[in-house]
Amino acid sequence: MKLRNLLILLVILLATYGTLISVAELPPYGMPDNPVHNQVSERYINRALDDTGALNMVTSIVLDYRAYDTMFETVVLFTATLAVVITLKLSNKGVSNK
Amino acid sequence: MIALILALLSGVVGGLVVAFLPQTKRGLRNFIVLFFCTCGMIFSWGVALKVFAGESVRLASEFGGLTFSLDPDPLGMVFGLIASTLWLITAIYSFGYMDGKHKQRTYYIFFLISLSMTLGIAYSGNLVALYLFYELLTFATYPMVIQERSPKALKAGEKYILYSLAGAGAILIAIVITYVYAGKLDFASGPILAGSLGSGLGWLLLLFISGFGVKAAIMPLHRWLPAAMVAPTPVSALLHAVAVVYSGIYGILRVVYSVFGHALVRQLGINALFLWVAGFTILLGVIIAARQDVLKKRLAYQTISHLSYILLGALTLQPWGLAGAIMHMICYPTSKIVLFFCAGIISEQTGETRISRMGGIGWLLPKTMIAFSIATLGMIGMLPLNTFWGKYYLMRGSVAEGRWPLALVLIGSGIINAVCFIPIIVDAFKGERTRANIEQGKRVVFMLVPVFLLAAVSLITGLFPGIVWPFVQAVVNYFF
Amino acid sequence: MIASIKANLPVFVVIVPLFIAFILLTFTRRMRLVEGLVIFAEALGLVCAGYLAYTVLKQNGTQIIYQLGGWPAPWGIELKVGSLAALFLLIIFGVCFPVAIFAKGNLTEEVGSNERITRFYVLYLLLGGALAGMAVTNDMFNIYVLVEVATLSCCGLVSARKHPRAAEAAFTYLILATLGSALVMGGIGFIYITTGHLNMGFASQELKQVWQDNPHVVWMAVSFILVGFGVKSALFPLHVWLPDAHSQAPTPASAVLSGIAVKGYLICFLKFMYGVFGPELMQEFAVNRILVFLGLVAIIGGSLSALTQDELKRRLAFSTVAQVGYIYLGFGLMNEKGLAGALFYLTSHAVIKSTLFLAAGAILAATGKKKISELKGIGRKMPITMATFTIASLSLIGVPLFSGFVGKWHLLLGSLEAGNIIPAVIIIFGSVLCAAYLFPVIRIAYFEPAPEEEWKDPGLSQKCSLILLSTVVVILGVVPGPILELARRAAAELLML
Amino acid sequence: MKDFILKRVASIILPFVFIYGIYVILHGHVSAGGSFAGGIIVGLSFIAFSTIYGIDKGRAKLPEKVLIFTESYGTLWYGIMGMVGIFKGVPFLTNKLAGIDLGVPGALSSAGLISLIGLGVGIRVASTMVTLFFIMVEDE
Amino acid sequence: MKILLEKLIINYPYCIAAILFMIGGLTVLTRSNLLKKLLGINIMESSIFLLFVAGGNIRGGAVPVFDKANVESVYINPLPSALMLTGIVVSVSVTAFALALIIRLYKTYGTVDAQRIAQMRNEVEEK
Repeated sequence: MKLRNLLILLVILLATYGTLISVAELPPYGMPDNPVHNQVSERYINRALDDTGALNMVTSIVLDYRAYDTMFETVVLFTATLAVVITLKLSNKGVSNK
Repeated sequence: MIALILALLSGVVGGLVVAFLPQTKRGLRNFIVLFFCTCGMIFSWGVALKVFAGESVRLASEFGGLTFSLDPDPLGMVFGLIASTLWLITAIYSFGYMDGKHKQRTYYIFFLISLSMTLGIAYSGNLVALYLFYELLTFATYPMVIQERSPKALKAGEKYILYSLAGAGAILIAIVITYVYAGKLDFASGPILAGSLGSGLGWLLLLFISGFGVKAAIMPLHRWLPAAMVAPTPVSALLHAVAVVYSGIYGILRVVYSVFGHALVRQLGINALFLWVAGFTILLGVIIAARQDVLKKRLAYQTISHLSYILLGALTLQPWGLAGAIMHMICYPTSKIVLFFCAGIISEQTGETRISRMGGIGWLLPKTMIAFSIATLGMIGMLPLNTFWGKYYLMRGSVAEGRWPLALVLIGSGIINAVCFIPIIVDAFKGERTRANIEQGKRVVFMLVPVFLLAAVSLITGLFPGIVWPFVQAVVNYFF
Repeated sequence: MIASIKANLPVFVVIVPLFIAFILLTFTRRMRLVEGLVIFAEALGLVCAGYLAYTVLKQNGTQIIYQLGGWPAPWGIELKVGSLAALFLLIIFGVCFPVAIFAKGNLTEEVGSNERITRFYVLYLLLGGALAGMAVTNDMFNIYVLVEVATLSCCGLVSARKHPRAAEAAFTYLILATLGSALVMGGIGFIYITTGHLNMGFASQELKQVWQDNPHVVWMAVSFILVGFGVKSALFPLHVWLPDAHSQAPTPASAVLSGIAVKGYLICFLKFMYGVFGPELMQEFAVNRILVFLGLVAIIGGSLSALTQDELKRRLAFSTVAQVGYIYLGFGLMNEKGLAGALFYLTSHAVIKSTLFLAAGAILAATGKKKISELKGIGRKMPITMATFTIASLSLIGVPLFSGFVGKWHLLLGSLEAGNIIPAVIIIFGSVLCAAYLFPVIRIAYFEPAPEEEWKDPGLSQKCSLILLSTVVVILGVVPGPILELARRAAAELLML
Repeated sequence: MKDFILKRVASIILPFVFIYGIYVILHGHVSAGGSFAGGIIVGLSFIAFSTIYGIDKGRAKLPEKVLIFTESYGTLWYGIMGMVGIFKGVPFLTNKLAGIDLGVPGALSSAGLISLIGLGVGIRVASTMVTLFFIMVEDE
Repeated sequence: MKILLEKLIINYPYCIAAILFMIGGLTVLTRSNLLKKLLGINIMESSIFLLFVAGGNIRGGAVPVFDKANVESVYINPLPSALMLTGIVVSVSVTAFALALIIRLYKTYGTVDAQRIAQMRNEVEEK
């Protein structure tokens, strides 16, 4: 067990080193001219109001531009509820017994 | 065309009919088995006449994006005729041998199905079909290997399956390489790889031959064959002396003459290597055979040795050598199966499997031992028997190839064969004839009829080899 | 009406199972209605998928683009139905439909009360919908969300069995799968921060220009995604969760998990590798060689560890690990034949493995025997079940005229066209090992004396689904035409030929 | 539970918490926050209620039937909102292009479907939280 | 090396995210306590959230809520925030499910230690 943990630690350290190297290569943090701030976010920022009529751009993205994602997000919640119920409600008494 | 399909189907249909027959109806079942084996033989003769008359009987269809074609040529016909004929004879023998044994129905089902598979191998017109039937033959013969259901038999079965599948895998790789190389897989239009030259071709040939060599029991790959001798005698006689091992030999002949073509193989110049492997197998096989005490084991090793005769003939790449190979292919079973059948009769009647305890057995089973001695002469290659001719052409081929040592190897192996089997006969007839003859009963008759039939065949064809010659000539003319 | 349905087919094929899943919970009292609805949903999905595949095959080359919310590609989420998507949709519903038939009226022992069974069905439908979404989507973050839906529903399906071991297996599965999806999300993050796009096409275009500036980031993204999806799709050294999860789940669940859930992650991985990074970058970073190597290791390791198992379901689960190796190998071959072979192999394995698991589950339910050595003579007592099992295993071994052979043939062709003999040898060795671990089952089932217990074939619907699946296996082997054609075109699309 | 102060304070505060949650849900599109945050606040008000007054009272307030109903149909609501676009002949989940009047930016009844979807999602999240809480707390 | 360090200091949020991620991974892989495994998963996911949100940030940027008071203000990129909203919900549901599984395992075995559970299960299967 101990040996296994040591091996995992070694691997994780190597991974950390690699990740740090690659993280250092990312475009500098918080600069306005990063590739992230391209025409995509431009449009989200400038035209969200006309496109969706929502002042809150995040809401306009969550519920309009990328509403499909959000639908699956609610599906994830639904799935989680089902999974929790099916995991914990082992007895045969029906749900709607109240 | 029709005859081809019928010949292929007769085995499978028979198997299905037997499968749906109740266990108890023994006589009816035997009759059905006999009937379908006869059908197989008759139809394959029908196909043979067409093919030797020179018309092509082709049947191709597309499965899974690959073309499977049946297109028998003289070589395949010879193999098909040998197989179907011997199948009938073995069927008669097994009526006697299997009588009173358990699990007869399973035995007969797969006996018939594997007839179809063997004929499929013989008639296959391209490598894919050959591979398909080769694979299926493995699965169809497996249940007969484990007929006993004893742990030993099961182990042998596992060995058999894994060896064969590994060999088939090597063949599959080789087929794919050939396909990538040449873009076609049909035998009909001359050798597939003819004219193409490449450094890898030698390795490709090696791959092919080692793949088929598993079933042909070339020396390093032969281990499954002695193990598979736990099967009942007819199975060992038919499958492990003739049909299954011949499918390997047949594959090698196909590869050498239809995939590469003798010109290309000679150009690659590696046939010498295989020649020496074959010679080595011939000698070593028979030497190991001489050291076996269990009769069937001895016969098995002798089989290994004799199969390499055929390889040797084929790999000399000489017309005479090929003629010898085909001749031996036709003649050798007539003696070998007799030996196996005699061994079966001995073990059935006296329960004796070890040679060292067979002293004086000749007085118990005189007819059997007479047939046994005839077959022994055949194995040695004495003149009045047909195997002499095969050996003669083989020697001629190897001398023509300029490899006279191989001729010496053949003679030597004949001598060791004599050392192997003459003592058995001598022991069998020594001592005083006190004990009574125990060759009575219907079973023994059923078992003796095929034995003498085959012995007679080997004598007649030995005296008049002209009977067999046309087939040989057809094959040789087809390839040269 | 019809026109609008046709126009919206790419999204309908995703949301039809979801909608039915949403309303299913309110019919808990009426079990027959629930089962009918589930089967109806899968059948409808199958029809939609079939029509999509037909359209894709008819208009060869062009792909159906569907812009959700009417927003064009870089801003909104876009669905793309090409040959790959059509093929995978066919696989999903072609497996889900028979499995749903199998599950009909067969879950009471393993799952429990009607309410639990209804929830099981809901999770089942959600899994189907999520996989269909993976097949059609063309957006990286959307793939992440769908992967999460699939993961949660898979774990829910596993833990639906009442046995405590199922909960344990589900927990391990959940933790490792979430670790995997966190890695995938990190990879997406790296790609997004360097390119600023979430749409695959745009991201790959952007990546082609910027990858020289920060190669380490791209390399890290590749490795994150490889490890992440490797964990989820049970790539050999990372497969530790799979045997428990797949052998502990209820029978239909394990069939679906082993059959298509793993394949879904494989398809997502394929999309990331070929759709985002693209063949050039893969060769640049030698990803293809790594994939081939990992595939070889997985084939050998999975088969060898399958040999050591005496529990039927565990042996099948380990064989899944080995077969996943074949698919990774095909992904790494980087030529059309190899990739098409891998995709066809994926298809055939989806059908074969679900057949095997269903048959194993039926045997387990009938006999209560887990071990292979205890199944003596089952072939005579349960002829239909064992016949389908035999067909499926022969196909998995790769006997000609069965579907496995076609896939192996193309994999061999691909690996030899790539000029590499070692994969070919390993493929053959793997199929010999496959025979070594599946053949004893058949031998014991048919050639050993049966005990006196009264074992029976399962009910009618179970028989029907088993026969349906095994016929599909044989048909795929004899006339693979359209499926093979789809696979070829998908390979061509991925390689941008 | 006989904690007098807690009950009184809760009885004063929780209604406002509830109302605040509704407010956050409804104003998701005009100010920071949104349906998820609001939904969780609403759910928390119920969770706090049933921790203070006991599970059974909480159950009495929200019987499982209601929860399952909101679970299923709250999720379905999203889909139905998406189908609006399809019925208008434009893709799934379309808002503006479906010709829905977006209203005055900043007004409560603006942004077309967004507010409706947000409402559904909020209710759904709240019910999910409550369900999870109930399931985990009550033991078999 | 020096350049690397400078870059790391410039990109400190990413750097923190990476380290957090690895800490989480170590926790998941090495701890045998189920709850600690779950905590590790949460740490990993929040590190990813940090990575995304930091990627979308602009120094001195304004919150992406449109206000008419100052139109010229530079808004930060709203997309990562929106994505992380989804991500957070996902991680919440995963956590809930994992907790449910832990509760069930605890009810069955009376412990939340993976190794002890494995031992007890094996003992059960011996019988």
